[in-house]
Amino acid sequence: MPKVKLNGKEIEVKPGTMLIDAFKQAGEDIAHYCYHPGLPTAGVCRLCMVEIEGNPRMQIACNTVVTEGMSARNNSDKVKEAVRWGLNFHLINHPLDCPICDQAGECGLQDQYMKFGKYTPEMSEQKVKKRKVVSLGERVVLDSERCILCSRCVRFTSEITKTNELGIFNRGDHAEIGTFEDKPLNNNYSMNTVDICPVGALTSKDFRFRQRVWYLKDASSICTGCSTGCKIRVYYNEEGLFRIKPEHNPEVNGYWMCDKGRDIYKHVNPEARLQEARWGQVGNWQVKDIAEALREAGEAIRASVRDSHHSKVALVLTGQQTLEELTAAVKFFLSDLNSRDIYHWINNPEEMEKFDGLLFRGDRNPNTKGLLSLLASEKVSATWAQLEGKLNSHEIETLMVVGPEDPGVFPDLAAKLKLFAKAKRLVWLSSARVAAVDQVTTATWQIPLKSFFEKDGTLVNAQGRKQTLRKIATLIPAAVSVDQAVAVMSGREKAVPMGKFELNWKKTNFFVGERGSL
Amino acid sequence: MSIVNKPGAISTWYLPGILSGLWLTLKYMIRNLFDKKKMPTLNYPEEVYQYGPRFKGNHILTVKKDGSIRCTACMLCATNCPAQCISIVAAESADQRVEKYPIKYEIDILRCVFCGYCEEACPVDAVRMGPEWQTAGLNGSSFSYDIQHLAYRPQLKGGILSRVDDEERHKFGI
Amino acid sequence: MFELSREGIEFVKKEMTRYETKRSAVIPCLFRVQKENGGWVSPESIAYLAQLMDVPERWVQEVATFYTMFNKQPVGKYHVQVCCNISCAMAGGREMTDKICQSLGVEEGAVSKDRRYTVSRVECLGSCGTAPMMQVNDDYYENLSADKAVKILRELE
Amino acid sequence: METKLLSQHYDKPEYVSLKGYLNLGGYEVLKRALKMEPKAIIDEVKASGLRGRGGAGFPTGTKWTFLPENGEPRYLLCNADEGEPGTFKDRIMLERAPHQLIEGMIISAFAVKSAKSYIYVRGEYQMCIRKLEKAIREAYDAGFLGKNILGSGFTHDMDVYSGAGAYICGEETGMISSLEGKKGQPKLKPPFPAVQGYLAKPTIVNNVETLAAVSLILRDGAAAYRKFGTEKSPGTKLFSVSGNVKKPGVYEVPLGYPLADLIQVECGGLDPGRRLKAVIPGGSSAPVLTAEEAMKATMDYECLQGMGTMLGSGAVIVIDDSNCMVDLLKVIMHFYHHESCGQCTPCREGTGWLHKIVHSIVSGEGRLQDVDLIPRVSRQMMGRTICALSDAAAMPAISFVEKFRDEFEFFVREGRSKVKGHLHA
Repeated sequence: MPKVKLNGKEIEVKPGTMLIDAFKQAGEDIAHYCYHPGLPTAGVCRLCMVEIEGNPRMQIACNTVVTEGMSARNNSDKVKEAVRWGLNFHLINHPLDCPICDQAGECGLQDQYMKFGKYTPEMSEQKVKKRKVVSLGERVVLDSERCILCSRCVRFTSEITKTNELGIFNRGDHAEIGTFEDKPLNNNYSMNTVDICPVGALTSKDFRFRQRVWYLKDASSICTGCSTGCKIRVYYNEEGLFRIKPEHNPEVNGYWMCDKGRDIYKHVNPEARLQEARWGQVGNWQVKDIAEALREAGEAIRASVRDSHHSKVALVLTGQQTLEELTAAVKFFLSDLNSRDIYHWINNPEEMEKFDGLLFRGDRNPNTKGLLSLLASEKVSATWAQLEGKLNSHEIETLMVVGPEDPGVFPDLAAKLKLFAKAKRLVWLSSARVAAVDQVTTATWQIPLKSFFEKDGTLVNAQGRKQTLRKIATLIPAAVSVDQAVAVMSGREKAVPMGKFELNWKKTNFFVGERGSL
Repeated sequence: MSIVNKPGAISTWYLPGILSGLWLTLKYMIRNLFDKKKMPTLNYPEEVYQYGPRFKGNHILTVKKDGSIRCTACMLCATNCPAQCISIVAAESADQRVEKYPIKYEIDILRCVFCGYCEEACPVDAVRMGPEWQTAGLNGSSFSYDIQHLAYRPQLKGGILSRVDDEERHKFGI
Repeated sequence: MFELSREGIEFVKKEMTRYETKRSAVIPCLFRVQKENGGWVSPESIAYLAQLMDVPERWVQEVATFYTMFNKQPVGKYHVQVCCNISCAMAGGREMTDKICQSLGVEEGAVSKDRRYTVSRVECLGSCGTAPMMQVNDDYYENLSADKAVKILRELE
Repeated sequence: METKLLSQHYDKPEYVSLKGYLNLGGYEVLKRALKMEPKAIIDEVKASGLRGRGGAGFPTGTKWTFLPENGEPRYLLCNADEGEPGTFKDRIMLERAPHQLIEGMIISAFAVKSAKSYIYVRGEYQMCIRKLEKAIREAYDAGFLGKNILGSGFTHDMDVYSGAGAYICGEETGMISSLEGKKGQPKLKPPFPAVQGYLAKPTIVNNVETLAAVSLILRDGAAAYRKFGTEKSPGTKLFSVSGNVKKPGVYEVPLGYPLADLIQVECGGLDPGRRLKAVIPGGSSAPVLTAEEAMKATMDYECLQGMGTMLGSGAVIVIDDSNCMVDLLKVIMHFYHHESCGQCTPCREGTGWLHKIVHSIVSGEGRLQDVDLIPRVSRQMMGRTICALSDAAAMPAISFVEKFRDEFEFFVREGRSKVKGHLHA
């Protein structure tokens, strides 16, 4: 472990650490744009200048490996001057776009100017004009005038996705990023280029102009878009959820996440949600108090068991809920009802094992591994064919289905609902509002569930890693988690703790300057 | 050094205070009765006081030369507003040179404290505080000013031109 | 739609194995494409070459836009490049360019009406001892004067 | 006095062909060299004190010893991407004596144990490329290249690669990028090319003149080579003289030769009636010398460095009093603005900024503070970037403004050049 002295602070770092990382580790501010720990070094922004003892020339910290006894500083006047001028050079051709730029508030140029810049601009000549509002496919918008040519996005597409869409064309101060002939940047990881863009050159079409970033609060969570389980950061305010960005987790996703995962906030927002408990069937739905609905549903299930000497109930589970919820549901059937009719609904069997080699998996349930191991440990071996047989022969009286959080990844949803409708009564628990459920012809209770945003729990990803989900806020007051629901259904509890709409942070300035590094 | 004059014994009696107050009222009543010209109050609404030209009253959204709204929906005014009375919804403009513009810009004038911070925060001279101050209305909704009212109300005679012009800015290479 | 000639395709195939990496062949192949495309590289020709070489278009486009010898705009039959760098500027290279443009009736950088000439100012061509000079397509003409240059250009077939 | 070592036979047209070259004693050194130990060749080059002739003046023998010891494939690249304004010596060498370079390269490749070499020629030199390709074919046919050269067991292949018009490809890592088929953007150092160069393999990059001089050193021995030049700058060097002299051209003189003599004797002095105003001694990126300084200068690395400028590629640009320095700086700044590869911010933005400032002065819109701004911006560009192009743009800008400040201030104040009758005023 080499010991280094940075700005007089002595710290110990891992061998092979880059000096810039050592500075960050020491808690010292160091300006930079082009350096990104997840990408190969480019060394082109020339901002992370440091003075290394024994070297008369200033060096860039992002291309210097620490050595034992190295002593470096970046708080000398010489370095400060270099950084100030480095920023000056970055800004002379940068447009004064901040009022309409989505990046404003979390912009590298703004943050670092406030930290290291603060000079009087002296450029009085015309700026170089470049192209603005160039659409690059479905998700990304390019403004090459704002670009500072740090080449992060180019390195991302050439080294991480290896799709090579983006390049820097022309040379000198006319250099521009772009794709060949504005071809769309439609790979499944394109939005990472927006994340790593330190300025507003690449912006997200989905998020564009919807909120100013300082109005957004953020919290850490786990992506439920597929079984990889990337660590994410959710951005929200009183108007709902607005975007999702990846957070660094070296064990799972590194610095990245896929574009599909970024859409999961859409089915958390109230407009996509089942807002209250309902009872009825097609054409005749009644809104019910959640506790009452649960009590009724529970009685119906228990009645089906009581009335018959062999089980007339069945439970259908998906890999979309947390381990705790699934366990509660399974325990309810095994111990309370003494039924082993528990089935795993596999939404896309032919794609379950697919993997794109980077992050995205064909199994689009966050907790399939957890569900499988739970069923295996409880020695539940019922197959889907058995359920189909029982339903077709109308053997099942009450069917309880813990449905999907994201109906979009269940292509067989309508077909499966037709099958479920063969039961006499259906208890449908789901966080999503599914139009097909409203068409069900059998007596149905619709119980609103909580989304991943609103509950604590454990998810087991495809690697078998247990990851903890933390509750961030409540959006739907009536929604319950499966374990809360089961507690009432089994008769152990009389009521559920009613949630309160908690997404009531005022849209004030959360001063994102402190939100994090670039 | 400040000198504190402790109240004397006489001022602890309330009667002299009441009498001197009543005397003042009586004095002005008599004066106003006989010399109406010197009366400082106005008979509003028959008479209206003329404020100075720099008076900061009701908001105006300025317009560009082509009559479209100058505001770029940067939300700096809304962010800066201590009363949180401005709400803006931005949208993407079909004109690429404009890029972003507000489809909703509302000021809840009942919450407004007329501090002028919005005007100060605006980077493009899009919101100004004008000379009007009569904000009477019949119901709650008439105190919520929308774009139509803020930019194009009849008093503004077609809109106030913003000092910041995009064409000029492009010419100077900003 | 641009396509290389049969010899051109063969040339590309050969260049792709000539160097240690396929990518090295991008520059020589682009020269070939430029030659066959009438002196400039069009976006279609770049797309075509990228497909032929089985490399990302971005590689070819980056190279084509980075180097000045690849013309991104159509040029005349004779691409006249007059050096206007320091030694040539001192010897009157810039005045010579103006004179040439004037005499040939062509705007700098544009193609003349008869599609014969494109005149452009370029940086040092390594002929400083014999300034002023110009390059017409691949050939150097040195020790010029404005009149001499115009005469040479007029006499080109 | 001109000392023709390298350029001894440049005036003989037959020297271009293999036959003529052999008749004049060509490839004799190669035959001898192949019998030597590679280490001995490196030692000889080291002993000669040969310094890189491309611009940086780094000792060649030392550069060769940077190669790692293991037997990885390694490359020898010849830098014939001569782009520095004012320089045209390499072109003369390639046109008049391609075999001289090829021989030097085979010997150098043998010394550094490289099996493959490339000559990277700038794309505009089409004639040189044709001549080189022909010469290489001849060398292959005569058995000087290919497998088992002259029975020595040494195998070497050589190829020519044409650049496509980018000054930056004259920088060694820029050239390597270009040779890899990418944009010619310089690479981050470390790792240095001798460790990870072309295709991340150890690579040696040398200038045309340097490689040609290697065979010369082996022919006469290091001691004989050291007889020319100065202690620290031994040998002779080709100087490309251009500008306002009677006989511009390439002259080979020993290092340490007085600049005044080079101008007055070799080049026949200035045009009658003209006075010397300034001299750029090492290509457009070298800081300018005033007439007084130029008269005192000798052409070697140390003296010029002592005067705050550099020998560079040996391109002497003579400027007489008919030229306006503001105008010339604009020409130079336009060049660097045009040639910056756009990778590092200080260079990309700085070169453009400098050009714009000088341009606005020349077009009569300058402000007096701009005159100070030029050196201030320039100083912040120096030593801040991956390669030296930023310095190359900054150095002349600083020296022009500092040494000819009156002309700049006059231009700003009066809106015209101080030089009477100057056309671009």
